Amino acid sequence: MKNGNEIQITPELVKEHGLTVEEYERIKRAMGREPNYTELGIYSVMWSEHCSYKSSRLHLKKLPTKAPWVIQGPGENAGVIDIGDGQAAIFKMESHNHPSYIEPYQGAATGVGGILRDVFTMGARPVANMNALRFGEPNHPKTRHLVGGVVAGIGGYGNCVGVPTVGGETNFDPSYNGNILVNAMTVGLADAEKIFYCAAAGVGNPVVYVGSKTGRDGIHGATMASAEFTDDSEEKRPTVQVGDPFTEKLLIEACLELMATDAIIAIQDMGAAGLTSSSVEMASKGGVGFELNLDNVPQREANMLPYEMMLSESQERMLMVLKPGREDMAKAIFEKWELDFAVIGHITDTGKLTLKFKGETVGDIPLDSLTDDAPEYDRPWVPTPKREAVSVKAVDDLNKAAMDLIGGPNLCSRRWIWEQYDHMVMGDTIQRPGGDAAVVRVHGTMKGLAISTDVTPRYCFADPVEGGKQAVAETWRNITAVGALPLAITNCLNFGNPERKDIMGQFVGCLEGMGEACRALDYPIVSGNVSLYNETNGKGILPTPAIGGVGVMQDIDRMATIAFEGAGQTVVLIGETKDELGASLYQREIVGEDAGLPPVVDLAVERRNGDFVRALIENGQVTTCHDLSDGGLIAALADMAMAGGVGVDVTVDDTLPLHAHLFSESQARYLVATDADTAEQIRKEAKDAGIPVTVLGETGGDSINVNGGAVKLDLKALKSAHEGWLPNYMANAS
Amino acid sequence: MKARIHVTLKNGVLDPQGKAIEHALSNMGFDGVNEARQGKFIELELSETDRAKAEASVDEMCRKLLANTVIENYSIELE
Amino acid sequence: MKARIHVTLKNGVLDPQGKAIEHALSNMGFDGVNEARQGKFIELELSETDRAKAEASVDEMCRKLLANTVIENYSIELE
Amino acid sequence: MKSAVIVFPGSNCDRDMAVALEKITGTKPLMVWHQEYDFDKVDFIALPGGFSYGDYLRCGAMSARSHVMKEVIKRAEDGVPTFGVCNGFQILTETGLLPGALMRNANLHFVCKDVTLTVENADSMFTNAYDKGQEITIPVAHHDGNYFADDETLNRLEGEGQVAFKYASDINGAQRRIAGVMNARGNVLGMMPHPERMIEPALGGSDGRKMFESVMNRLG
Ligand SMILES: Nc1ncnc2c1ncn2[C@@H]1O[C@H](COP(=O)(O)OP(=O)(O)O)[C@@H](O)[C@H]1O
Ligand SMILES: [Mg+2]
Repeated sequence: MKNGNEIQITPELVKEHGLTVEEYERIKRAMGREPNYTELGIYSVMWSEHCSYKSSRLHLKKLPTKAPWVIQGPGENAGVIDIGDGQAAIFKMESHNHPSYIEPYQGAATGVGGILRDVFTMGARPVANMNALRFGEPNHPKTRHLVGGVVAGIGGYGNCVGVPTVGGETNFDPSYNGNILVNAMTVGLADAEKIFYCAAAGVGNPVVYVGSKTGRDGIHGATMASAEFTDDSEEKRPTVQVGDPFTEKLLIEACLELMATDAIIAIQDMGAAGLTSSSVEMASKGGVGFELNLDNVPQREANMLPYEMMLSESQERMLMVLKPGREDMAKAIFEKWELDFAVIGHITDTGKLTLKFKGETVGDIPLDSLTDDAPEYDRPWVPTPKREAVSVKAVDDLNKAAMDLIGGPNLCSRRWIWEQYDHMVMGDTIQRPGGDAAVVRVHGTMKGLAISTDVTPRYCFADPVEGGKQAVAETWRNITAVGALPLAITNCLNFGNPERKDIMGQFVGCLEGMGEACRALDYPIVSGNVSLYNETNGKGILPTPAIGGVGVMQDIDRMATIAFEGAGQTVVLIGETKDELGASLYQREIVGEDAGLPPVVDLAVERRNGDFVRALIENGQVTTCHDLSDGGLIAALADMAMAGGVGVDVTVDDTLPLHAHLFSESQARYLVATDADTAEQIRKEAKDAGIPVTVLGETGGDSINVNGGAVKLDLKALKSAHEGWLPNYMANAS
Repeated sequence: MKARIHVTLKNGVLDPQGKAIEHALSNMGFDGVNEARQGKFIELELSETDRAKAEASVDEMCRKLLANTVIENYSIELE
Repeated sequence: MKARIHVTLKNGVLDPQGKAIEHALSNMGFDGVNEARQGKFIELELSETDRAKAEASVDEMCRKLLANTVIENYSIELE
Repeated sequence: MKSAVIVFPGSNCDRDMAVALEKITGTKPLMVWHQEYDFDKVDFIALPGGFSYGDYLRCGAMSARSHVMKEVIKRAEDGVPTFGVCNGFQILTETGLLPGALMRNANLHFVCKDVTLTVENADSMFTNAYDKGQEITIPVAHHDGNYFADDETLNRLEGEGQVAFKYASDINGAQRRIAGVMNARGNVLGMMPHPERMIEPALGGSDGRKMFESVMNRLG
C-alpha cells in the first residue's frame, strides 16, 4: 500500500467510521467531491461526538460562563480565572471512562496525562490533580480489579509527574457495572499576563511537533479491523495507549522553559484525535490554513500511513506555531530535555488542511467544513417524569443503620485510595485529602486555592434539574466550608445514549439546574467535557454531571478543617433540617428503596448560609467546619469526631422524627464547632440574619451520643469500620 | 516442576522502560543498541508433576493474573 | 544481532513481587505454587555482528546498568 | 551554609528541597543539572526525591550513572556532607555510596502518609539536633522503599551506629524497619522519608527541620 488512499470508500467503511448516510452526504457537499481514505478518517474523528459535541453543543451554549474574574471561558484547552496579584488559576476536568474499563491502569493513567497537558498547554504549571471515580457495585466480579487498576494508574502517573493528587470522590452503584467513570481534573497556576492560546497566526510560520514519537496507539478500532488490513493484521491492530509520565514531566518542564521566552505564537496538546484535532483547531481558530508534511512526523513504528499518523492518539505530544527564526533556540530546549522536536509544516493562507506524504498530496480539506459545518443535533428529549413525594420509614435499629452507612462502601474512608497518591509533593498542600475541599497554597504566598469535585447521581436520576443544581451547590459548599470563596467550575458531563429521549431529557434537565445554580451563586463554568454513550446493553449509567469547583482564600492561616479540636467545643448547626429522605443514602442503603423527591436546593438560602459560614472562618471565629451531605447529620458528626479523635454529645428536638434528624440530606447546612462564648455569639448573629441555627451540644467522651443514648456510636468501633471497609474489600483482590 | 514465563509487550505498544534503557545506554557511551524492550520473567515452582496439567494451569494463571493480555503476550516453558 | 538478558534476584534476596504473586495465585484458588520469583527480561537489538564483541559489550552493559549485582544475577543469550 | 541540589530528568522534589534549604539555611542553593561534570564548591549536597528516569529499570539506576554523580561520588568520598531523600536514597545505594538496595514495597502499593520515626543515632552529622530514641513525624511517599541488605551488613550497620532512623511500625517491609542509613564515615545519609516536607506547621509539622539544623550545627 502506498498511502492508504487506494482503499475504496464503501458504505460499510463509512458506517464503520461512525458516520451516518446523511453525514457522509454532508461531507461530500462540503468537499465538492468524494473524500479519500485519509480524509474520511479525519472527518470521522472531527465529527465524532467527542470532538464535535454534536449532541450537546446546543445545550452547553446556555450555561453561564462569564464573570469579571473569568479570563477565558469554555472553548480553549482549559478555563482561566483571575485570582488576584497578577496570577491566574487554569483548570479543567476530563473523562477517560471507556479506556479505563478496558485497561484500568493505562486508561486512568493516560486520563491524568491528558488533562495535565490541557492545563500546561495554556502556560500553567500544574499544581493539583483531582479524580472523580464511579465504580459498579462492590460485589460485581469486575469492580475490585477496576478499583485497584484505576487507583494504581492515577497514582502511577500523577506521582511520577510530581503533581499532588489532593482529592476527589468515589462512588459505587450498580449502574456503573459496565461503564465505570474516571474523571480527572487538573488545576494550574500561571501569570495572568502570560496565558497561551491555540489560535495559529502568520502565514509561513513553522508548525512544530514536540514530545514523544507517533505510534499506532488508540486508532479507531472499528476502522482498523477492516478487511484491507488482513495481510499484516496483528501488527496493525489498534493498541491501547500506554502512558509515559516520565516523558510528560520532561514535556512540562521543556514547554514551560520555552514559554518563558517569546518564541511561541500558539500551542495545543495532541489529545483525542491527536494530530488531526490539534492542527484543525489551531488553524481554524486562527482563520488560517496548515500544510503538514507527514514524512517529518517523528514515528515510532515503520510504514505508518497518513491515516494512521493523523488519527493516532499516542500520548505526550504537543503542536506549536513558533515565530520564524526561533526554531533553533526551541530545538535546543527540547533536546536538553531529550524530547523529539520536528518542524512538520507551515501556515498557509488557503484555509485548508493540506497533507503531504512522499511527495504527494494525500489530503486537502477546507478547514471550516471540519468545524463550522460539523453536524449539530437538536436531539429529541422528554423531561424526566416528576416523582411522587414519599415518606421514608424509620428502621428499628438506628444505631446499626448509622454504623452500616458510615462503615460501608458509600461513606467509608477513602484513605486506601489517597495514600497511594502523592498528595504532598510540591510542598504546598495545606489541606490534605479527607476534608471538605483540598487546599493548595499559591506558591510563595499566603493565599490558598480550594478545590472540590462533587455530584450526587442519585439526585440527578430522581430529578435532573434539582440534581444539577445540587452538584454545583455542593462544590460551592465544600469550598466554603474550608473558608474559601468559590469562584468558578469545570465539569465532566457523563450520561448514557443521547439518542434516547429520556437520557437526553436527563442531560437537558441537569444542565438547566447547573446553569441556574451557577447564576445564583456567581459561579460560572469556565471549561468542561462531555462523555455520552456510557451505556451497556441499553442500560445507561445514572446521570453524572461531575462538577469541579475552585475557590480562593486570602490567608491560609484562616482556614477550617473538619476535625473537632478536643473536648469542650460547642457544636452548632447552621441551616435547617427538613424531612428530606427521598433519594437519600439512608433510603437506598438501609431501607432498600429509591423513590421520592431529592432534597430541594434553595439557592438563595444556599448562598446566604454559605456566606455567613465563610465569614465566621475568615474572621477567625471558627476553625472547625463541615458541610452536611450524603448520610446527613450523623455522618457529618462522625467525620468530625473521627478526624478529631474525640466524641460528641448532641440533642435534637422532636419537630422531626429522630431518623429524619439523623439521615435527612437537606441542603445548605454546615456544622461548626468552637468555644462556648463564640458559639453563643454565632447563634445570635445567625438569628439576627434570619438564618436557622441550632446549638446541638458539646464535644467530649468516646462516643457519638444523640439524645442521651437514643443513638450511641462507639468512636473506636466506628472508626475501625469506617477505616476498615475499603482496605478489607481490596485485600481480597486478586 | 518449574515453569518459566516470559511476559512481553505486544508489538506496537509503547515501551517507556525500553526507551529509557536505550537512552541511558547511549548516554553511557554504548553505541549500536538500536532497540531495547523490557518484559517480565516469572519463575514458578509447581507441585504438579503432570506436564499437560501443569501447562494448562500455568496458562490460566497467565491469562488471569500474570499477563495483562490487552497489552502483553506471554510464553511458557516447563522444565 | 539480538541479545536476550534475564535479570533475576539472587538467592536470599527477598522478592516482594514474587511473594505477591504467590499470594494472589493462592487467593485465586491456584494451589500447588510453592514459590514464585519475578525478574526482568530485556531484549536488545544490536548493530554488532561479531558474537564475541557483542557478548563482551552486553556483559559490560549488564554490570554497569542493567543489573544491580548487589542483589541481582544476570544471564545473556545471543541469537 | 551553601548547598547544591542535583536535578535529574524526572526529579520532582528538587524545588521542595531548594525551598526547604533556603528557608532553613537562609541561602539559596545551587541547582545542578545532571549533565554537569563539575560545579561550584558547596558545603552540602542534596539528592532530591522524585522519579528520575521514570524509575524505569530500577529506581535511581540510570541517575547513578550520570556525569554529575561521578563528581558527587568524588566529593562525598572527600567528606562533603551528602544527603539523599527517597529517589536520592535510591541513587546513593545504586552508586554504592550507601550499602543495600531499595526494593518494591512489600504490599506493592505506593504509600504517601505521615509516619513515626525513631532516631537511632543522635550523634551524627545529620541527627545531632535530635535526641536518641526521639519519635518524630515525617511523611513518606514512595513505591520502592523496602530496604534490603544481607544480615551481615545489617548487623554492621546497627553495630556501628549507621542506622539513622527506623520506622516505629512496619511501613514497607524494610529489613529491621530501617528508614535511613549512613555510610561508615558518617558524611552520607540516605532516607526514604521526606524531612523537607515537614518544615512548617502549615504543612503539618516541623520535625524535619532538625535534620538540616544538625548539619548546620556540625558545619558551624
Ligand atoms: N478518588 C479519590 N481521590 C482522592 N481523594 C478522594 C477520592 N475520593 C474521595 N476522596 C476524599 O475523601 C474525602 C471525602 O469525600 P466525599 O465523601 O466525596 O466528601 P464530600 O462529601 O465532602 O464531598 C474528601 O476529602 C475527598 O477529597
Ligand atoms: Mg463536604
